[in-house]
Amino acid sequence: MSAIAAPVPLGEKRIRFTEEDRPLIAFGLFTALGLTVLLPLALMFLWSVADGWSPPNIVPAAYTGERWAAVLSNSDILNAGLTSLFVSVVVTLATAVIALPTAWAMARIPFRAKRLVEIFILAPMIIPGLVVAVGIGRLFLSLGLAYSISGVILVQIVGTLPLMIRLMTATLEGIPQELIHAARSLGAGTFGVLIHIILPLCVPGLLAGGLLSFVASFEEFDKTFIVGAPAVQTLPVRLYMYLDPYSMQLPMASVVAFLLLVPALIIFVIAGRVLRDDLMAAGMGKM
Amino acid sequence: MLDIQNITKDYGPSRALHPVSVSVDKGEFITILGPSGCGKSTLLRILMGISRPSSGEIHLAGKRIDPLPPEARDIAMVFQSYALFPHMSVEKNLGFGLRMKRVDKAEQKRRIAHALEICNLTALSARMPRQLSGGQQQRVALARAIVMQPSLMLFDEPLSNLDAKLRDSLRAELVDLHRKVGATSLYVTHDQAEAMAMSDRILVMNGGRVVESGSPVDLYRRPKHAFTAGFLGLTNLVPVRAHGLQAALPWDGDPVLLTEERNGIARMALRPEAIRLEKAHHSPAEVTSTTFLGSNVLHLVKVAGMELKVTRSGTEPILEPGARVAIAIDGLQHLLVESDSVEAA
Amino acid sequence: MTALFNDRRLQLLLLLAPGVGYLLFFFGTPLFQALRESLVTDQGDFTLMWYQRAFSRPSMVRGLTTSLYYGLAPVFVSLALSVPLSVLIRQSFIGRKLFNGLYKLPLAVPSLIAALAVIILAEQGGFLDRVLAHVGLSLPKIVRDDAGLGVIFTSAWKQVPFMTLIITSAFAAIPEDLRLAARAFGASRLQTFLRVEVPLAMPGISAAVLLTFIGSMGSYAIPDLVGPPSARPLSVLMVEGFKNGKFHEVYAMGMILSAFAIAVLIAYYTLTHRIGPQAVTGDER
Amino acid sequence: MSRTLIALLFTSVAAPALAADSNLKNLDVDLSKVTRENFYEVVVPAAKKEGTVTMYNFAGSFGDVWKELIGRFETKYGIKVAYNDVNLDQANQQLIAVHQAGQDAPVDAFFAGGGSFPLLSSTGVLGNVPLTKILPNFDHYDPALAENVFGRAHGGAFPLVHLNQTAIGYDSAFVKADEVPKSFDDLIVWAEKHPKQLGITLPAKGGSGSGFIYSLALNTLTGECRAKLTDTSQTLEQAEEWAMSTDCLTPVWDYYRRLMKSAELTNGNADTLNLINNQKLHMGTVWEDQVMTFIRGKQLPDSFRLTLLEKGQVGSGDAFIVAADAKHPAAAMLLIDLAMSKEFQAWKLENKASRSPRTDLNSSQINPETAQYLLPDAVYPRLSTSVFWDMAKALGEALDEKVLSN
Repeated sequence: MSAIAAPVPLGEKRIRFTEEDRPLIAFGLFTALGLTVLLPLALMFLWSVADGWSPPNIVPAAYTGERWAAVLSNSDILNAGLTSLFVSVVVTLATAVIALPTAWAMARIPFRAKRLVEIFILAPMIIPGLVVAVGIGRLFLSLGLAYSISGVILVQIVGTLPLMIRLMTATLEGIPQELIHAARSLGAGTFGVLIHIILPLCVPGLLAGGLLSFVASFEEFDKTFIVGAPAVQTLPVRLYMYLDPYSMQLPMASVVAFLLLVPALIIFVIAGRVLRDDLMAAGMGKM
Repeated sequence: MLDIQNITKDYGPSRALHPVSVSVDKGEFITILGPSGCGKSTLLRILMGISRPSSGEIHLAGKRIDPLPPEARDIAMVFQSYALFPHMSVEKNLGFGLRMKRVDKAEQKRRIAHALEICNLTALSARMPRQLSGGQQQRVALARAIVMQPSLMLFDEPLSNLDAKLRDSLRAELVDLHRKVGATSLYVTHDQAEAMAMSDRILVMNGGRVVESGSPVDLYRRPKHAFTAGFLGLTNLVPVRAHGLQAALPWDGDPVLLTEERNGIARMALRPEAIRLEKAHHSPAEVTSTTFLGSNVLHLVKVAGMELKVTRSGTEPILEPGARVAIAIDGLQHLLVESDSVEAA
Repeated sequence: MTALFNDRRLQLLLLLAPGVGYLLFFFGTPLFQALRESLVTDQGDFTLMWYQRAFSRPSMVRGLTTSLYYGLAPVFVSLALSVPLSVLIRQSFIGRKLFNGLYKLPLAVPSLIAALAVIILAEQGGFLDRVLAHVGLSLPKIVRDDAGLGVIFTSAWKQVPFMTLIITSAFAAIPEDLRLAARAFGASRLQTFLRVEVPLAMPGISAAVLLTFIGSMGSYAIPDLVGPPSARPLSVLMVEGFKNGKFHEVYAMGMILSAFAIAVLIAYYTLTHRIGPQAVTGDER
Repeated sequence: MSRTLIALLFTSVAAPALAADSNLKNLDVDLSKVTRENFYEVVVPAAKKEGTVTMYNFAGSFGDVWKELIGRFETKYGIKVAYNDVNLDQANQQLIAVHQAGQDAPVDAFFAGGGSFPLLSSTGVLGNVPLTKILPNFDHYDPALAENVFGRAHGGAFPLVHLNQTAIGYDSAFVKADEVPKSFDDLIVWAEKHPKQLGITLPAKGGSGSGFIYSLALNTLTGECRAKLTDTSQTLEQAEEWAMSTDCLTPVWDYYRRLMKSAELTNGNADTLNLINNQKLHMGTVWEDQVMTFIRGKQLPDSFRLTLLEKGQVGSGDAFIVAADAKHPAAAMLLIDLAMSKEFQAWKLENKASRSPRTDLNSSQINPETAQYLLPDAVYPRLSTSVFWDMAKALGEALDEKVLSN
């Protein structure tokens, strides 16, 4: 698997055909990126510090730090942030723990109904999460999980589990059987093989799956809103309250959006370092 | 037919290819031989049109082709990895280039059928590449090139992914096919045996330069450079002092007869099979190791501070290590040219 | 006990239990519940009324078509952007590495923020509109517009990096030699792309298409925030219905939405199998 | 002396009925014994024992109002308040679901939309407490609201603590004084003269829109049709059925069809205001109190003004209620009591221009700087009419089917 991680060897082809295009391509791509990604983020920041911003002003006429001060001194939003973090961490860990044995079975043990099981595991990626969220209400009520953090965690795992199982299955499939035989011949027991061989080799997959699960959970709105709100307030739920067409408040929404973005972007930067594109693509791209 | 004139290739400040000039006649089978990194792949890419030379010109069939993109060149290629299109059947693979060149449908059919037949693939025409063995895939890759009837066929180490036995039989097939098809061919390899067995002419490359070129026999028997000598089979590089048609060896013994008159200090590439050993109890030369190889035996002989490689027929008595031997040199030998102290007499 | 544990079937069941069991319980049960509830009246008698209503009420019928539209249109837009983008980022250019890191940014940006960004940037009287007003132009309505452009752009904004990532790696998995071979056999760059690279990258591309289609078809927040006030997709109608306690109707809509998704999946499988399993080798490693 | 006797007599007579009615399952206090006079004596200790109270607020623009109240409450009683912004419909459904499952409610004191009464009371999630009768601070409460809300009897359990009014808002920088519409007919004429500059909130997405459609229907319908429109004894389902099938509403649909050719349908109350702020619209359907919030937040220009159309637009209010399954009902009552205190209501009036149901407070106490953004005395309260929210909701849904989806 790692062999593909290396980019296609940079042949002279590129040099040959793109010599003159290069600055143009770079300029075009970075301009597009700036306009579509960085500009909106910058505008969002301006909104969060704007003290009124009406046409025809292209930049706000006056600025204020009041909203940031208000939000940062407001325990509700900070609590929502903590809830979000807590939920995401638990979801990520639980997803990994639940996914591993199943992924092992899917990767390593041949059995007859495998195709069927595989499709079933994929199903939550296919069925819109909203359907699950509205359907789970009665079950949760009877279990006493409705409108609780546990309920939100449980329903979010439905969304993160399929991807994690897929990623781990792909990773485990990539461990050569010889390695396990070799370890056994060198005296490692089942547990030793697990600890010394399998888990270390799973790390890239676990990291990829973990990061994706974390981001997915951290930004999850639809299901959390239906299952948990208003008792459980995560940052996306808070953000929705400020974006809600009933009572939209762009400045406050922008502040909360930034609070929501910061951890997501930190994760993203980490992900950029430890994640390999192919692994992400393998988990998400192959159906 | 193919005329490569002073092609160079620079990557930034480093030069991957020093001026290379080659000219290939129609129907000739020429091999570019060299170790990896010698520049042969660069040359190949330039010929294909994937890479553009930093200077120089290439003419093919009277037309300058170096500024043209690959698809506009009348060249077909056989890849080391076969590079068969996995989503096309054998027949479709063969037809790909013809479709691209908008060859008439009936003509396409005829040519494909012909190529399938001469490559012995007719029965496999509907198969997908992954349903074929390595040897079969290689034959498809070959047929795909043949079907184009190109002015020039390029081969990029096409046999190196096959096991030894298959390689030998395919090598023979290839030679046979070349005879049948008669296409001008440029074959790139690092395998000297392959080069010698197949080529009309071999171009030896090293360090981005063409070291020398010539027929397999000439290059083997009369290499002008130590590199050529060393790359084409086993050899002993022996320092000698030339004087007219004779050269004195660094150990006691009869001088060697030379092919042409030379004077001065030089090196000589002495093939292991050109050295004869006789048991001689008081000789200073001593056999230090003996390796039985079946058809012949390889001895290492220590003499005058050197270790000579010597092969003897497997039918001769085997000399045990420690045996004292006398050394004699067969036939006319020839001196390498690179030594600057050598001058023509 | 040990013997029991060594029984391979039991072992398999034990291993599968956490993942599959979890999904059976927390995914299967609610789905089944929703299906059952969509087929009964308030009194618990069997009825197809809710489905009938979904297919006969103008707003619902419009919801159906709008859902499909919001599923498909962003996919086409994203595809049209992602394929050229993944071709471009294979080239080398100044700052390629930086770009490679940055273009994935939207992957980490929640769709709520994407919606906020689109509102701020492109709504009526928003930033772009104001900038254009300075040069005497006006921005056409693209947020909460009747054609749902705002929804399409927002969904596409979220999808392009994801799609590009998958398509890029699908392309990267194609051996360089195949590209060269196509060129050597007379195919132009475009022909090589269309006849060799695209078919070989197809499994990756179609998986990306499928996932993004389902994602944007089922999304609630984006159409709710940047979609037009009327012509609401099923997802929005579902949440509205849910908030108003019309559960049977909501479940019926949910089932219809799921049926769509499953139909698309089946279509995908049939299609890829018709193209032939060999096509899948494109992303085999 | 005789008055207390009568009061005692009254309470003793009413007590059994109240006790039977009370559905506050977690309340330790015997409600039947609680009067305005002994309220603090009885309830404060119980509330302190509960120690905390959870409140929901459905109105996004009211956050800072409740912050103020919570500050005062926590200082005064030392009882912690857990505050949540919620989506009204969703919170209602949550209460119903939890109630049906027999569990405790996640909320104690709920600031809920005035239109929620029929739903909350019929599903049993509304705490059946005669708040207006026993909370001391309700002693100057508007008698018209004390027992009834929008034509329904609530027995004091559903007290509005804030009054609001749907209106037509416009940017006076663009709409000249003589152009300001005075009736629904004027409005459509203005819209046609200024295409795409009038914003009508989609009824399903905001009360200013459903208030508008109900006001329009009130203005258009006569006779039996009008009687049906205002018959508050109908359930939501009955209202929906009628709105879907009746011919009475044809003129309303016609009005909308004509209006939609020149007006913009907006995505919510806030969307309308936002587009006016962006100078894309110059007039729209709004809530008076939300306008105030937006002006304070500099999300609307200072030139923004309000008016009401002949023959009236609906006024409403929002209630502060105790959930039947509340875990901290005593503290919830205490919080609601404080919300109706004269000091807080006066603060709310002055700072948020939020009108009060207290009879001893009126708009003249609003400072003139603020008053210019409120409805002028010429139209308010003269043109404020009562609303039947379930019917308004039904009209909105029917509008979707009859006009918007075609």
